[in-house]
Amino acid sequence: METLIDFFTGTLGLGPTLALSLAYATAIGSLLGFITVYAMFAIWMERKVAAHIQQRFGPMEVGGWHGWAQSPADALKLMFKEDIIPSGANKVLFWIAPAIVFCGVLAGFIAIPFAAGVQIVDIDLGVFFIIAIASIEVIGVIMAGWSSNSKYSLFGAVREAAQVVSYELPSATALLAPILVVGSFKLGDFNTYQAEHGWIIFSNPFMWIALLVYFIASLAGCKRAPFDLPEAESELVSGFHTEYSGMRFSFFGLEEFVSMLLVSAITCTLFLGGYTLPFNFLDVANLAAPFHLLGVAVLIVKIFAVIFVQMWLRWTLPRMRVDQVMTMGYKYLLPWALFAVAGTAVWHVWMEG
Amino acid sequence: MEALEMYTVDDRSDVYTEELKLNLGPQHPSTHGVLRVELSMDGEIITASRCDIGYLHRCAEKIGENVTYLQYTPYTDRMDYLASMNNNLAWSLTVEKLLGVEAPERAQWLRMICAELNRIASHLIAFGTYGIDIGANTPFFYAFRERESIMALLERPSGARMLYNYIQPGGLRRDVDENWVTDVLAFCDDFEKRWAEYNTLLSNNRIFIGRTANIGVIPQDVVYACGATGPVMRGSGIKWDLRRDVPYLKPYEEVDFDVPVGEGTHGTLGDCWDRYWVRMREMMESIRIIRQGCAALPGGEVMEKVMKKMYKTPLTPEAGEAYMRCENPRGELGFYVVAEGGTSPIRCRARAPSFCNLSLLDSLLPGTMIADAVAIIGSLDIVLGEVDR
Amino acid sequence: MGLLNNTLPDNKLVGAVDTAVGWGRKSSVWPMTFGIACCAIEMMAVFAATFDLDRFGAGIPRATPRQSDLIIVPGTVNAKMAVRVRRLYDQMAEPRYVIAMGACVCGGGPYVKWGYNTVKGVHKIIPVDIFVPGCPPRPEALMDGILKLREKIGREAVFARRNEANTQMNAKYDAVS
Amino acid sequence: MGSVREYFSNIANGLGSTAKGMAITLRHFTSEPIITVQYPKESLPIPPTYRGMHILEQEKCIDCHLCAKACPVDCIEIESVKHGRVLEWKKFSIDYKKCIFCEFCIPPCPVDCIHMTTEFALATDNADGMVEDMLTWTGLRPEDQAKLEGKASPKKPAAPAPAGGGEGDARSRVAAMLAKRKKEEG
Amino acid sequence: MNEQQLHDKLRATGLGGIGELESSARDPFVVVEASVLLEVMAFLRDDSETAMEMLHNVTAVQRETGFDVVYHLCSYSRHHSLTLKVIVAQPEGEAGDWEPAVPSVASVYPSANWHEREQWDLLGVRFNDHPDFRRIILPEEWIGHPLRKDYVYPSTFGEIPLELDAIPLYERDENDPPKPSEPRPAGTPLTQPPSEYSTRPDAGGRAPAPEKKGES
Repeated sequence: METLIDFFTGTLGLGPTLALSLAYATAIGSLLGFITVYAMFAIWMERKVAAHIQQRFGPMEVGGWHGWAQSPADALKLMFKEDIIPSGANKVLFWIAPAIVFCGVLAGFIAIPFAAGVQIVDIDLGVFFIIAIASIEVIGVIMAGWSSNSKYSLFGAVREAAQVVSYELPSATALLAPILVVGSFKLGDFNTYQAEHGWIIFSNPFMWIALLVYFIASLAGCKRAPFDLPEAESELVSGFHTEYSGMRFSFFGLEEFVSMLLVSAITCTLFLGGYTLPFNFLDVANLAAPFHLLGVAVLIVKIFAVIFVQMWLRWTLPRMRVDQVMTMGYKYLLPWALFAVAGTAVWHVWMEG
Repeated sequence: MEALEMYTVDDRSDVYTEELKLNLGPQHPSTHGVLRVELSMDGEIITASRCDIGYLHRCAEKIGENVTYLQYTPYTDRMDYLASMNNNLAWSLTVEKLLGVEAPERAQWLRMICAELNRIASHLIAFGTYGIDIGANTPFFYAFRERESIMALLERPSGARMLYNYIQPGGLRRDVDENWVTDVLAFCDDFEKRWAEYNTLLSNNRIFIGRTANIGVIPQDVVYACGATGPVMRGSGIKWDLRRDVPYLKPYEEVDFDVPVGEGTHGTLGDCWDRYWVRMREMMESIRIIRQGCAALPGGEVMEKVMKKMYKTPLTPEAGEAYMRCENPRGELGFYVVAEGGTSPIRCRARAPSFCNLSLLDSLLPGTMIADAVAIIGSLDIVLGEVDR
Repeated sequence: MGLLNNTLPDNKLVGAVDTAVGWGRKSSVWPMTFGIACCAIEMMAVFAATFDLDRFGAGIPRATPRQSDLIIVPGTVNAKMAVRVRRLYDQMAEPRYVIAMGACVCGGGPYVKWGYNTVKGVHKIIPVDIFVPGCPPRPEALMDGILKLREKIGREAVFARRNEANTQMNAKYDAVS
Repeated sequence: MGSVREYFSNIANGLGSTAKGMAITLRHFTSEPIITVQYPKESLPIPPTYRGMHILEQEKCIDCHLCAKACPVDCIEIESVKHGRVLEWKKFSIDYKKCIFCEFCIPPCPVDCIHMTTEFALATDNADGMVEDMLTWTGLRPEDQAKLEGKASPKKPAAPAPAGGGEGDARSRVAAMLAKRKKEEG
Repeated sequence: MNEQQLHDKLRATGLGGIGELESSARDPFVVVEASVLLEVMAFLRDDSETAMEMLHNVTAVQRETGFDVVYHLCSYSRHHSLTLKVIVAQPEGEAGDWEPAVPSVASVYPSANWHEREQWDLLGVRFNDHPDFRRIILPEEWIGHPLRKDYVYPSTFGEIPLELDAIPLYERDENDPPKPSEPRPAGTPLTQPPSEYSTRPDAGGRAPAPEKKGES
C-alpha cells in the first residue's frame, strides 16, 4: 500500500489526500477484480471436482476446453433474469440483504497480506478484525430470511443465526494458539515470524489440533459441507435464499465462495506460512521489487489446496442436524480449542524456559 | 439456589407462542415424489402432521375394469415404477391363479432372476435418494452407476429400460439371449466390491449414524397395527419374508437365502438405520439368489402354449376371484381380481405396500424435527405411483 | 421495461446482444428438481453419471422455482396436481421454459382413454416449449429434447419473453391458479 | 465414566469414518474411469429388441386392424380403401402422444409387417407434431393401378418414395432403417 | 391351521351371523353379517390360536345385486390367512347414488383406516363411526365416486380441462370465457351429458361393451 502511495505522490506529483484515495481505489479495485475472477473460477472448479468425484465430466460443452466459460455464462444469464420481489416481502430488507451479506465478507480482505508489501492496511488487531467483520454477514442472512416472507427461508435464517454465531467461539479460540506463538495480532508479523522460524504448524504438536478445530469451525462459518444447514438442499428447499432469483441470488452464490476464500486465506496465513515457502526456500518475503509478487502466487496455491479439501469434504459427508451442530460446537470443538491453546502456552514456556 | 429459580420461566402461560403451519409440499426435494405433509411446527419440532396424498392418482383400478388381462400388465408397471418387474410378476401370478395355469419351468426361474435384479435396482435408488435426503450427494451417483448396468441387463430381454412389461400372464414375453446369463454373473461379482464401498461411504459414517439412529422408531405392534410390510416390518425385528414363508414361485423353495432383520446395532431396534441396513443386506441376499438361479437355470419353453393365443384373442377366465401376495422391494403387493366371464375383470384392486407403510407416518412425525422428518420419509422408501395408484 | 420491449431496432448491435445473451442463457439452463412419476426417475438418470447433463451447464437442479429457468414436467399431471404445476410455473422468473417429458404430459399417454382425473397433456394448463414423447423416454431422448430447447433459447431475442403477447397469454392462465 | 469413553469413541469414530469416506472419494477423483456417455457424439448400445419407434412394411400389410384393436390406448389409426385384393392407402398413423411402447401391436399381426425399431429421438416443439405417419406411399402405386385394370404389372422394382421428412427428423431415420432391414432379409 | 379349522373355531364362538365356508373358490371365504363383523374381527385378532395380527386388505366390489366388502386377514406367527366377506344387498327403492353402509373396523385394526377411506373415496361405500372419514385420494370437492359402474367422466374439474381435445387455456379467446361448471346441488344424481366432441365412452358413462373392442 505504501509503494502505491509513494508512486502517486512521487512520480505523478499529486496531493497527499488525492494520492491516498487513488491508492485505496486501485487497491480495492484490484482486490474486487481478483475476487470476482476467483469466484467464477471457484464455481467452475467446484463443479468439476464434484463431477470427477462422481465419475462424470462436469461442464464440457460451454466455451472451449472442459467448459471453462461455464461460470461467465451463468453470470450473464443471471443478469438478464427477471428480478422477482415476492408480494408479501418486506421490500427494503429484501433489496438490501444481499448487499450486506457480500460487503460483510468482502471487508475481511483488507487485512489479508497477499505478498510482502501487498496489503491494504496492516491492522493491529488483524485476526480479530476479520472475524468480527465476517460476522456481519449473519445480519444480512437473517434479513434475507425474514424479509422473503416464506416459512422455509425463515427456518434457514434462524438456523444460520444459531450456527454461525455459535461457531465463532471455537474459531476465535483456536486462532489464539498461533497468536500466542507469534505474539501479535498483525497478520504481517505472522509472515515475517514464519519466514524465520518455519511454519507455525510445525512449531508444536498442539497446533495440529488448533488447525483441525479452526478448519471445522470455519466450515460451519461459511455454511459448507456437513454444516450447510441454512440452505439445506433436501430439507429447507433452498434455505434463506429460497425467494431470491436472478442477480440477487448470484450475490448469495458468490458470497459463499468468497467466504471460503477468506477463511482459507486466514488458515494459510496463520498456520501454513502465508506467502513463505516451507524452509523459507526463496526467501520470498524480502525479494527484489518485481519478484516479491511471487508471494501472491505461493499464497494462492496454498489457498486452492485448502479450498480443494473443503470441496472434497462437501461431496463426501452427509449433513448434520441443528442440535448435533450445536453440541459439536460447544461440547467438542470449544474444549479442544482451549486444550490446544493451553498446550501451546505450556509447550513454549517449557521450550524457552 | 432459589434465587436461580426466580429467573427460570416455568409456566409459559404468559409467553404467547403460535403454531407454524408448514407445507412439506407436493414439490419438495425429499418427499420422493408428490406427497404433501401438513406439519404444524413449534419452532423446529413438529407437533402434528397429516399426510395428503392423491397427487399422482392415475385411475389404475378403473382402467383395470376396462382393459383386458394382458393389456393391464403395462399399467401394473406404472404403479411401483421402481420395481416394475415385481409388479408384473404379482399381476401375472394373480391371472394365472385365476385361470389355473402354471408358467413353464424356465420362465419361473427367469422370473425369479429378473425380479431379484429389479429388487437390487430398486434398493439402489432407495440407498441413493436416502443419501441425498441426509445430505451426501455422492452415493446417489454411485448407486445410479450400478443401476445403469442392471437396466442394460434387463433391457436386452424385455426391450425397455425401466417399465419392462416382460413378465406376462403365462410366462415371459421372449427368451433371454445366450450370453445374458454370463453378463448377469459378471455384474454380481462386480457388485460385491461396490457394495463394500457404499458401506464405508455412508452406512458406517458417524454423521449418517447420528442422523438415522434412534429416529423414527417403529415398535412391532405398530407395524402389525398399521399393516407395514417388507423392509419396514423386517427393520423392526419381525423375521417374515413371503419369498421364504409363503413361496409364491417354486424356484424360491429350491434357493437358499436368509432374511435380514434389524438388530438395533446403532440405537434402538426399528429405527431408520435398521430399515436402511435391512435394505442394504437384502441386496446381497438377492445377489446370492441370482447366482443360484443362474446356476440352476433349466432349458425349455418360456411361454405357456395355451396362453400364446392371448395375444390374438383376449383371455376370458370364468367367474371367480383370486388374491395373490408377492414380496416387492417395498413390501407385500397384493392383487385382488374379481372376474365374471368378460375379457376384463369387474374389480381389480391392488394392495400397495407403500400405501400401508405411509399410514405409519402420521404416528411417527410428531416430536421430531424437520431433518428427522426427512430422514423418516426416506427410510420408509415410499413410491407415490403405488400409494395413489 | 416497457420502453425497451418493443422499440429496439433490429441492427448489428442489438443482434449481437441477442446472440451473446442467448449464448449465456442457452449454456446455463438450470432445471428444477420436480419429479412426479416414472419419468422423474429417467430424469434423475439424466443428471446421474452415465448421461451427465452438467456437460451442457444444466447440471445444477435448483429446488426452488425462483432460481430455475426450465421446468421439466416428468409424469402424469392429474386434477389435484394441476393447480400446483400452474403455481410453480407462475413462480418461476421470467425467461422460463417448459419441457413436457413423457407421453402422459404430451397428450394423455396410457391414461388417455380411461383417466377420469388426468389432464390430457400439460400444454392445456401451461405453455410448453418442447414435447418429449416416450413412456418413459430414454435419457438420451430427454437430452435430445434439451438440446433442441437450447437451440431454441439461443435463437430467441433478449426480451422475447417479456412482450405483450406473452403477458396476455399468461394472464389468461390466472383462471386456474 | 461411560460418557467420557463414549465422548472419545465418538471423536475417534467420527474422524475415522470421515477419513475412510474421504479416501474413497479421493480414489474416485483420481483413479476411477469416467463412465459418461457423451450423448450427441456417442450413445449407449441399444439392443435390437428395444421398443422404439414403429416401422411398417406396407407391401405386406393387409389392413386387418388387429394391431389397432390390440392397442390399450387406441393410438393406431388406419384408413385405406379396398379394391378387391389391392389396397389404396389413405392413412396409417401412430399417435406418439398416446403410445406407451408396450409392444402389444406386434404379435397379433398375421403377416408380421409391423416392427419396433431402436429409434427413440422424437422430441418436437408443436403439440400435434407427434402423430407419425407410417406409410411409405399413399394412394395407388402404378403397379396397383395396373393390377386393377387387369394388365400384367410391369416387373420394375417398387421404389417407395419416402413421404415427407427432411434428413434430421425421426421419419427419415426410420425409412433408412426400413431399407436396411429389407436389405438384411433380401 | 387351514381355512376349515379356522371356520370351525369361528363357529365354536357361538356368534350368530357367520355364514358357510365357501371352499370351492380359489381363496375360501366366510360370509359374515355386518352386525357381528367387529366381534369376529376382535376374536380372530385376540385368540392365541388364530392370532390374525394384520388386516392385509379391505376391498369393496360392486355387483349387480349390491356391494360386498372383502377383508383379507393374515397371521404372521401362524402362517395362515382368511378372507371375510360382508354382503350389502341393494334395496330396490333407491338407484343411482345409493351408499351402502358397513361398520368400520378401524377400532380393531388401525390399518383399515386408510383402506376404508379409499373405498369410500372411489366406490362410495360408507363406513360408520370411522375416526377420520373423508376422501383420501381424490380432491375434497370431487363429485361422485369414480369406480361406480354408472360413473360419468367429468369434462372439467373447476377450471382444469380433463378432456383429450379440450381447448388449451391459452387458445381461449376473451369474448366467450369458459362457463364455470356450476356446482351440482346435493342429492341430485350425476347426469350432466358428456360434451359433444368428447371421445369419452358412449353416453351415460357406461364402459363400452367388451365385444365391441376385443372380439375380432
